[in-house]
Amino acid sequence: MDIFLTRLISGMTAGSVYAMIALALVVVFRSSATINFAQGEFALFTTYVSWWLTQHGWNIWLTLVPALGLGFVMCAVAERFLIRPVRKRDETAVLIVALALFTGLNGLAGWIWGSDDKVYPRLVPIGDDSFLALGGARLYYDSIFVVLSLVLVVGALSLVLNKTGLGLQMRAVATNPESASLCGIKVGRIFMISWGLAGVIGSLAAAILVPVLPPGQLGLPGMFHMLIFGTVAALLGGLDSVKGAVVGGLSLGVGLAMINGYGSFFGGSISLTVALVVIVVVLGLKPNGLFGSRRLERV
Amino acid sequence: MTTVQSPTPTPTPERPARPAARSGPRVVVRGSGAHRAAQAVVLVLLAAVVIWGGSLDPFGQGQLTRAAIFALAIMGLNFTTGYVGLLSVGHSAFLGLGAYTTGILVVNYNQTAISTIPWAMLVCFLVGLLVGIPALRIRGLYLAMVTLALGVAFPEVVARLDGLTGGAEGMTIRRTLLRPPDWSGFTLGEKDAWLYWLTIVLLVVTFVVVRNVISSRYGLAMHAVRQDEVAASASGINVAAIKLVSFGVSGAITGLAGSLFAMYIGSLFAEGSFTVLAGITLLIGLVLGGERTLAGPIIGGLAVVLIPYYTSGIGQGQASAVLFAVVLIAVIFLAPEGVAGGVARLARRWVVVVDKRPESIGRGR
Amino acid sequence: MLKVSEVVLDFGGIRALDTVGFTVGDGEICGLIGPNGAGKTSLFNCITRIYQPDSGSITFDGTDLLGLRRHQVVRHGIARTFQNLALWPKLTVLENTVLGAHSLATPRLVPSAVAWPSTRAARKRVDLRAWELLERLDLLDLASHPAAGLPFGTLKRVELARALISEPSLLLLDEPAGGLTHAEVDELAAVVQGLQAELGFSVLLVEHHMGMVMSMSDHVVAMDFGRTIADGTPDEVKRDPAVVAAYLGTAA
Amino acid sequence: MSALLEARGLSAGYGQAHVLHGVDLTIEPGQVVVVLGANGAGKTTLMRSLAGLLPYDGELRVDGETVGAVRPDQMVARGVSLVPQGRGTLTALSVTDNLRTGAVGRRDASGVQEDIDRWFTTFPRLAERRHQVAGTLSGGEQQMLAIARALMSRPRLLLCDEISLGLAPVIVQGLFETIRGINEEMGTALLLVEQNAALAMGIASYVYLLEVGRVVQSGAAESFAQSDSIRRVYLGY
Repeated sequence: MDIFLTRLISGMTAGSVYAMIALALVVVFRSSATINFAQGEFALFTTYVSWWLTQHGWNIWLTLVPALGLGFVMCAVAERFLIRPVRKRDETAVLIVALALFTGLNGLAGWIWGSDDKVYPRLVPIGDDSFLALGGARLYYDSIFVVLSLVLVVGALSLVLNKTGLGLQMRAVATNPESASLCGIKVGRIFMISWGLAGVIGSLAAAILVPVLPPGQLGLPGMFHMLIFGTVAALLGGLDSVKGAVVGGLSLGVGLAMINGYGSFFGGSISLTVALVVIVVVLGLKPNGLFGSRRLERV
Repeated sequence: MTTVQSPTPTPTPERPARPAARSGPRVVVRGSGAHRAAQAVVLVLLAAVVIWGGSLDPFGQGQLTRAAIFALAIMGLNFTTGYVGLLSVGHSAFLGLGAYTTGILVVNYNQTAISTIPWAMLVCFLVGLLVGIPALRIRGLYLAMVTLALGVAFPEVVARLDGLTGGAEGMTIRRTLLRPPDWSGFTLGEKDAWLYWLTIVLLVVTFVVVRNVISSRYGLAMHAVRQDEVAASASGINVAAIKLVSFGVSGAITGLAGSLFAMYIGSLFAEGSFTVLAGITLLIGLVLGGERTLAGPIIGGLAVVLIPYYTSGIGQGQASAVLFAVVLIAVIFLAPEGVAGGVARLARRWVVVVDKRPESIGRGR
Repeated sequence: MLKVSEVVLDFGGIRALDTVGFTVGDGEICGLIGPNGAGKTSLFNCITRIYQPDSGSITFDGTDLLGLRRHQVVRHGIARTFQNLALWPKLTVLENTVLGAHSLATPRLVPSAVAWPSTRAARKRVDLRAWELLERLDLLDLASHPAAGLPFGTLKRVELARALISEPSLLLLDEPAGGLTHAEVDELAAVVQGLQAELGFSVLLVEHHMGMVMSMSDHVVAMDFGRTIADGTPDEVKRDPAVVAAYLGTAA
Repeated sequence: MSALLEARGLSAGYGQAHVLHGVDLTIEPGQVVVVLGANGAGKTTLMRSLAGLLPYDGELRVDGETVGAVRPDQMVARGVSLVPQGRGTLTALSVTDNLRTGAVGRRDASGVQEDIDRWFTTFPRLAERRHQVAGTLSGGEQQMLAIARALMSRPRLLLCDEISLGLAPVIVQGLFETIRGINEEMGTALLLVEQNAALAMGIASYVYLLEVGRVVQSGAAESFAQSDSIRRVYLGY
């Protein structure tokens, strides 16, 4: 029972992070029907900036302000000047630009800050006794913090989407960009803002996940696997659903924790493969994910 | 005599019963003397390059071999991603599968290297068919994700099957096992030259095969599936079959490249050579060279091997990744059809090739 | 003989087809008329297996069409054109036409890869037939032109060529006169009638151009709101009060 | 005083084909104009170009001022709103949210609420379904919603592309009475593309006849009603 709880907690923690990355992908997909493969590398870059500022004596919390701001600006600019001009052409072009951003940003971070791993400070410092005992299992404060952050991000995002004029426009664009433009919505601006928001969410997720998830340090290759987990979560839930991203992320985190814990046959090294096989099966049965909206084929 | 309308992109009047305008591009009929002559010139030039490559120093020749292997791998990718439009990010898995098939057969089962090639292709063809199944229901970026899964899963599976593959430790094929066959006339010391010529021959054969398919009605059907599936099926094209088979053939060609790659590199590390980053490299090579062109994969193979090599000296090595990204984005913006496509577009300003009209047609006019 | 009976098709709560039924006899030209949204194209899409009806049956020469897959329909002798064009824009007019023969002489991968002589011979045969049809439809000068960028009416003729090369026994034409001038409509009607007399296929013709429908058709079926509202000779249908109301609205 | 909207030599096309070949068209403030033509004549292409959805060649003037390449939101800002063919409601949004979306360009919150109430009064069926997601409405209700939504931006010109499409005659009758009322009360000019020619001519004062992407005839509605043109297009004899 204790072991189960421990695994559940670690699964929820990881799952919350996956869900956050999935949310970033969902926000982008809802507006521009694209998967931003460079989302992880944008976040990696801003987290390096945040780390670099801590090296100059900034408080870690304070560094988040410029880091998240940079996340917004970088993603919005990339959308406007790199993605939008090729969107009309075809999906391959968009994918290639995203992959170029992926390699470019990763290389840029390595070029500026070197390829050795960095020790990134924890947002919530923890000591030997920073946990709640839950019937033998330990619920560390930083796990609570991670889950709370997810709740906060989902809450804020739902509020924006459902209660503000901007959110109304974002929902309209997600439903049908052409009809939205006929209503007078500046669709291009909504695209930019959506990408920017995704950049903020992604940057926040990265800052939270680096100390919590293995290897616990900031390194160049770190975000790629996170992106894949996030994408799996988003696909599982349906790429255009906020609820789907959360459910997908949490079930992926918990599921993997259980497989790694109990499924000795699979072993730890193959968990990603298992997750991806699940995805292929889900997509085969429900091509639009569990919560994604159905699209009718017309001639 | 034949009069033909030049295919300029401008709106064409309903019935332009006029000969090709003199000021426009020169019109060449497919299969005519001029067309044949132009093809011959290109062939002679290519042959010259290949022979020059044969006389290079070992390092330069090794780079060319590597480029040719990647050209083959990209040619495989082009077959399904280019012509049929099934986006694959995970072709690294086929490269790896081909390489490991050759490695395992040579090391564990004592086969000669060259005899493993058909097996590598067969295994990759079958896996390709299997991977093609999701492509029947899923398309575009979703399909890219499924193939990404394949690319990510491959190194993990290899590490898992350590009894067969050496796992994370990798697998080394001893140099003596890669001895050129006796009939080839090459000695063990000339192994690299042998591999160069073997690769070139297989590249040429594959090129011809792909060209035959693409210029046939089967190739037209592949184009048709990519551009409009509904129209394709209404014309009797079995869309599912074309997608599956193209994925299989694509896998087989890339598997062939993988088999050669195993002979070239001699030691296999799934976490090194066959991660999804290699799959991304193949895709980038394809787009850079030019999707749906015959020359594109060759240009792409040269680019993904030579550009990183020549730029690695700049900055601290990481800068080459940045430079590569910049080049890639520049190509996407400036030459959307890749280098080969861009050159072809430029060439169409001067020369256009049109189909030959049968003798019996248009007599009454 | 095409037999459509009791076909029902629902689209997310909206009933596109509501117990439609009629027959098209061998060698007959049947006009199908009705306002936009009446369900004519939906019916075409059911026959060519793009849509799956919720109930009813469609048979052709005794074959149950609803048991076929999309690409098999043309193998049973049914070829179609599309209202809003479904050509391959980057392929040339000739290539678009050649592809229509896929069901007659299905190319195989391995013989194509080695350029087997029989493959080349089949290509030559199909090419020749395509050129003949292009000549017949006055498209010769555009053979090497990509479909993209040609006028709407021209592309409709390319679709017709693509459908005809499959040697259909039933031709489904979805607004073939769309985008044509009146002179061109008459010309097209003459070409279709000429080919039909020569090759003996039947035609199911959806068209808003009443002159064309009424002059060409052996019998006319009128639809409105997914139902058959009239079925008879052109003259009968033309005078049917329900048809007049559907076309001109209640104000007329 | 300059025309509300004026097109000179408008050419456009999309997808696989060139459709419009140099159309001239003028709409005065408050005028009701109908464009007739057979299928494939280019009516929808014309509407989409005027609404800023399609790039075009030629000149487009609003209030005498030449507009260059425009986006739909810019045309809405200039007072030109399109009810697209096939409704184009925002199917995942509620009826009320659809109406609010139609008013995104406006800053007067109270005026927006007034207008929402007003259209709910005009279309009581929409009021009953105000919290329902638009995708669950019937065809006629969606068409009402599309019209009401387009009117939420308080356009001076409403472009209606086949609003009778697929609707029962009694509903179509009602819709036409409503838009005629809107034209009379609010002075909103209307440009109608309509296959139901008789109905459209009943409320129009000027008619353009489009054939293969060109205007082949135009004139006052009364003179048109007697001409053979309508007969030729719709009955073919």
